[in-house]
Amino acid sequence: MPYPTEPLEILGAWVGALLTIFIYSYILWRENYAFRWAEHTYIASTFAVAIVQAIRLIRTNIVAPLMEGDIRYIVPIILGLMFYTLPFRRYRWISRYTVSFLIGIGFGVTVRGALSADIVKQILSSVTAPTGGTAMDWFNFIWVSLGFVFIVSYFTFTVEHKGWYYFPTKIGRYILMLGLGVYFGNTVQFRMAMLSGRVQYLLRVFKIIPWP
Amino acid sequence: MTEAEKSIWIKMAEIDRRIIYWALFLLLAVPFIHPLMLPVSISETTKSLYDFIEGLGPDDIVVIGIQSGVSAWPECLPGLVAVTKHLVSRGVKIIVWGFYTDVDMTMNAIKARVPQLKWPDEEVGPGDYKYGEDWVYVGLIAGGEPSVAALADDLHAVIKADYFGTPIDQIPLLSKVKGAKDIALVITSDTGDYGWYYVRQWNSRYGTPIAEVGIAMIYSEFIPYYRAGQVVGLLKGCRGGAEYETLIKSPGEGIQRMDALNVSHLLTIFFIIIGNIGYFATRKYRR
Amino acid sequence: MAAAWRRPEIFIFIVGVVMGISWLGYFFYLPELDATVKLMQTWAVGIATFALVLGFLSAARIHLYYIRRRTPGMWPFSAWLFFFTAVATIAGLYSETTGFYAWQFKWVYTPLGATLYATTGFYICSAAYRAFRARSLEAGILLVAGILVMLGNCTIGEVLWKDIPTINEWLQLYGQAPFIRSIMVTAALGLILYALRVMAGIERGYLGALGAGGGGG
Amino acid sequence: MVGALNLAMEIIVQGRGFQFVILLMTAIFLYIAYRLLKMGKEIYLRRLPAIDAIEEAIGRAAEMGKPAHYTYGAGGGWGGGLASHQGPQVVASSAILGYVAQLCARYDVRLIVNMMQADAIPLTEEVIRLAYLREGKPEKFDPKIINYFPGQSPMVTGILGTFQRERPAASFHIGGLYYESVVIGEAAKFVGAFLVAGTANTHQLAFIVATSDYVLIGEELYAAAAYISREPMQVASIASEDWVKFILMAITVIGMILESAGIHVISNMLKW
Repeated sequence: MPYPTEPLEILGAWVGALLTIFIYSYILWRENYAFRWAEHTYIASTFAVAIVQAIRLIRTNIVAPLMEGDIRYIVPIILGLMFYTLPFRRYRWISRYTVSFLIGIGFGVTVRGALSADIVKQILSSVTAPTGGTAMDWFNFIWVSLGFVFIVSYFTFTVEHKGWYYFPTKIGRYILMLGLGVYFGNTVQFRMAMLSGRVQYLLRVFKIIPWP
Repeated sequence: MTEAEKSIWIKMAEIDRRIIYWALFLLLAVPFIHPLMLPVSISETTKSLYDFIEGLGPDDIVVIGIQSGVSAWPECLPGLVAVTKHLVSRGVKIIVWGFYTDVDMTMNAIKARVPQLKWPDEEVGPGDYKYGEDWVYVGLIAGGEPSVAALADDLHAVIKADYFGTPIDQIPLLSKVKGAKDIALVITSDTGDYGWYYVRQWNSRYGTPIAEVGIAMIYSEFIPYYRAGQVVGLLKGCRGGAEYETLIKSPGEGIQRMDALNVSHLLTIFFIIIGNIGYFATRKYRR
Repeated sequence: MAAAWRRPEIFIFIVGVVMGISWLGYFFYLPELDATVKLMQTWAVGIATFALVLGFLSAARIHLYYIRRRTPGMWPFSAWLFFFTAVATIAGLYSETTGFYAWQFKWVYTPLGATLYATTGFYICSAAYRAFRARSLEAGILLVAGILVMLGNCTIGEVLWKDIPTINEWLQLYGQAPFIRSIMVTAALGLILYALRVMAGIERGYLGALGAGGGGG
Repeated sequence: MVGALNLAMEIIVQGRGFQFVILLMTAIFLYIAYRLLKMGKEIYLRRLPAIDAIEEAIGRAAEMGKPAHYTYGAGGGWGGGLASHQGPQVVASSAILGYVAQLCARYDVRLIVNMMQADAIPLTEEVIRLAYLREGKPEKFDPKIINYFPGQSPMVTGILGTFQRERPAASFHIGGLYYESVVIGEAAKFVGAFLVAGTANTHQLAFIVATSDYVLIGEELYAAAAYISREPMQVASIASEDWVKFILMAITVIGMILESAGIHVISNMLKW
């Protein structure tokens, strides 16, 4: 979108740019009143957005299904209202019904996913040998699957990493470090692109470069 | 090691982070102000598209199909602009259309970066592209693979008028084109499946060469078509755009983004090396 | 003994039943159970919306405290936060697409989200400077792998050394695979054991003072 | 019994059988380990350096008269909150927060908590209130130490402000971390804070390893609660976890050999 033309839009572009500079003044220099003002302005803006969206969410997620006669939706309303007993010392225990309900779902659903995607699928792909692959395919197969076993051996707690058992755990630690290094290096690209995008925005607002 | 020497090494090992942040912040601004044109290795598929267009002239007509949206601009726009600049420099006739809803915005973005393209009401100087004769903008076309096929069979059956509503027979460039046979090259920019529609409906049936200027993800899926010769050129997202800009020696947003990428990575690696040198030089004192 | 409704066992029973239902619904072909789990998940989203108000109250409490106490250097900003939130919320309730709410959404909320995310660019650079020190063989592996991938991702790497792209590709496709796979498996096991401990009432942290009687957390 | 078994066999959803076996096996191992411990058998437990570092960090904060900072990160802040896929990490982290709060109460260190998981506020208050109760200072607990932010980026802004205004001597970010892991890690190091971080999100492990003094990687986040309490049943769960790990490692190695030889018994078992 090219350089804004109407005054309100130009003002907006400048406000966005100034707030960005105030936030970066924290990083490029140190915490200061300008940063603190930008911090509180941004947090206030996110509160406003959160409140407006929460009201809309309550209307669509809770009230609307209820209106359609689905009385079972009374339950989230009751459980939700039970949250508000927290500030009152005598009735605070009531809020634990809701907390227990949420924790139950959280673990219930996550364990299902963990068992299927994180354990069985990973081990299945670790055992599946390459079909008629080249030497490189076989090397990769052994590297990934044995590497996986070595790193898992490093994560054992009730066995002392000594004697013959020291070697798989040590190799596992090296392969772990390799994975961390690759992951770190790979993320630099996307994050630097985000930062260069912000620098471009600032240069455009302050008319140092054209905004086609 | 004298006191002064030791302090240099220690300084290298413990640089105040704000020096790193300032260096990164300023260096990231440089490519936008003055492109550094850091060397970009040219991949084979980009060179192949460049050579193909080098072989085209003023009596060839090329179609640019825009099927990538505004959100894909960072990856597709540099390539589209660079290819358009190359076509304009060779006087090749251009027809632009798109099956994507915000095709008009992409058209305006390309036009803002290729000043030779003129709208009907703009006056035309030497070397400029006169609307209707040198280039035409048809705008949004609806439909999926069937309408891509219909365009290849008989352009006039699908397109009744251009973006401004002037009927097709009053536009000299469009009246010369019956269908895929009269088109020298189709350049399609995709985030989705339209690229394959052009390959299946235009290339397999009429032999019209296709070139894909899409997002990096589409690149790997088009490699087999390139190997088979159906696709004469492939630009891999923003990097492909930077390579093409290097070939036509006109730096644009592709090179700016690649410069920013190179600068930020090289700076990070530079500080890592400095840190290690300082660390090893002063390791004696640490133990 | 505490009234029946306040005993820790009640809450442990709720967590256990809810977890049990979702597992049974998953492992066994019991469509109605699976349906109730999906329904409960939509309820959870609804409940979380109610919790937002708790968050707003606790934040308001802190900023009001600063204003009342006139904490130097903080209360003017807290007052400004209240003012801005109030004006933007009222504007937002009036209309989300025009007026001050839309303006601040477009020129404060959105750009600053990108601004904050982009701070990762600064910090990833200084983190690399500090962490990639070849103190030991392990740290050396971390360093070499990181640099190789960084060179591979930027276009200049290929110009410096021809094989960098192939090395980069191998590292990303196969080099890091064992690391990711092993963390997924071990983290999943840790999660399952934690869930079993919560179900068995060993892990009672979430009960707070009520759980003080029993063991755990 | 056999009838029930057949019934169960029929209605097990195809493809999820082995997953159910793993869950059952884990639960049985847990019970066996617990019985062994009850019979007085000693189980070796490798030290978890990050947990020992927590006491050291709070002690350091007490000496310097500076506060300690704690955050769950952004995980569990969207959608269903505690009921989302990141919820369990918030719950596991709250157990560690309880331990940190208890040490803060003991050494009179001011604790600052920044969080964005609204539905975890009651859980957080309960855990800290219990910690102060356990140290016999229930009146010292002040709910205002919990700062809520309605989003990831605003929370990061708030945390950056906290770091340079309060200058905490110790900072803990444990839970479902996202991009804030590198930002908070470096900003905390900039003010000289002692840093303990932990997450099960693989995409952030590289950054907490790079920026923190001590780290809880993946499973260690969940095992931390067992390490802190040292309850027999908790230690038993770590033991049973290891036994399952050894079985999975064996299955992988045997599977590799058999599959290479073309015998698909292991992969069929996994797919059962």
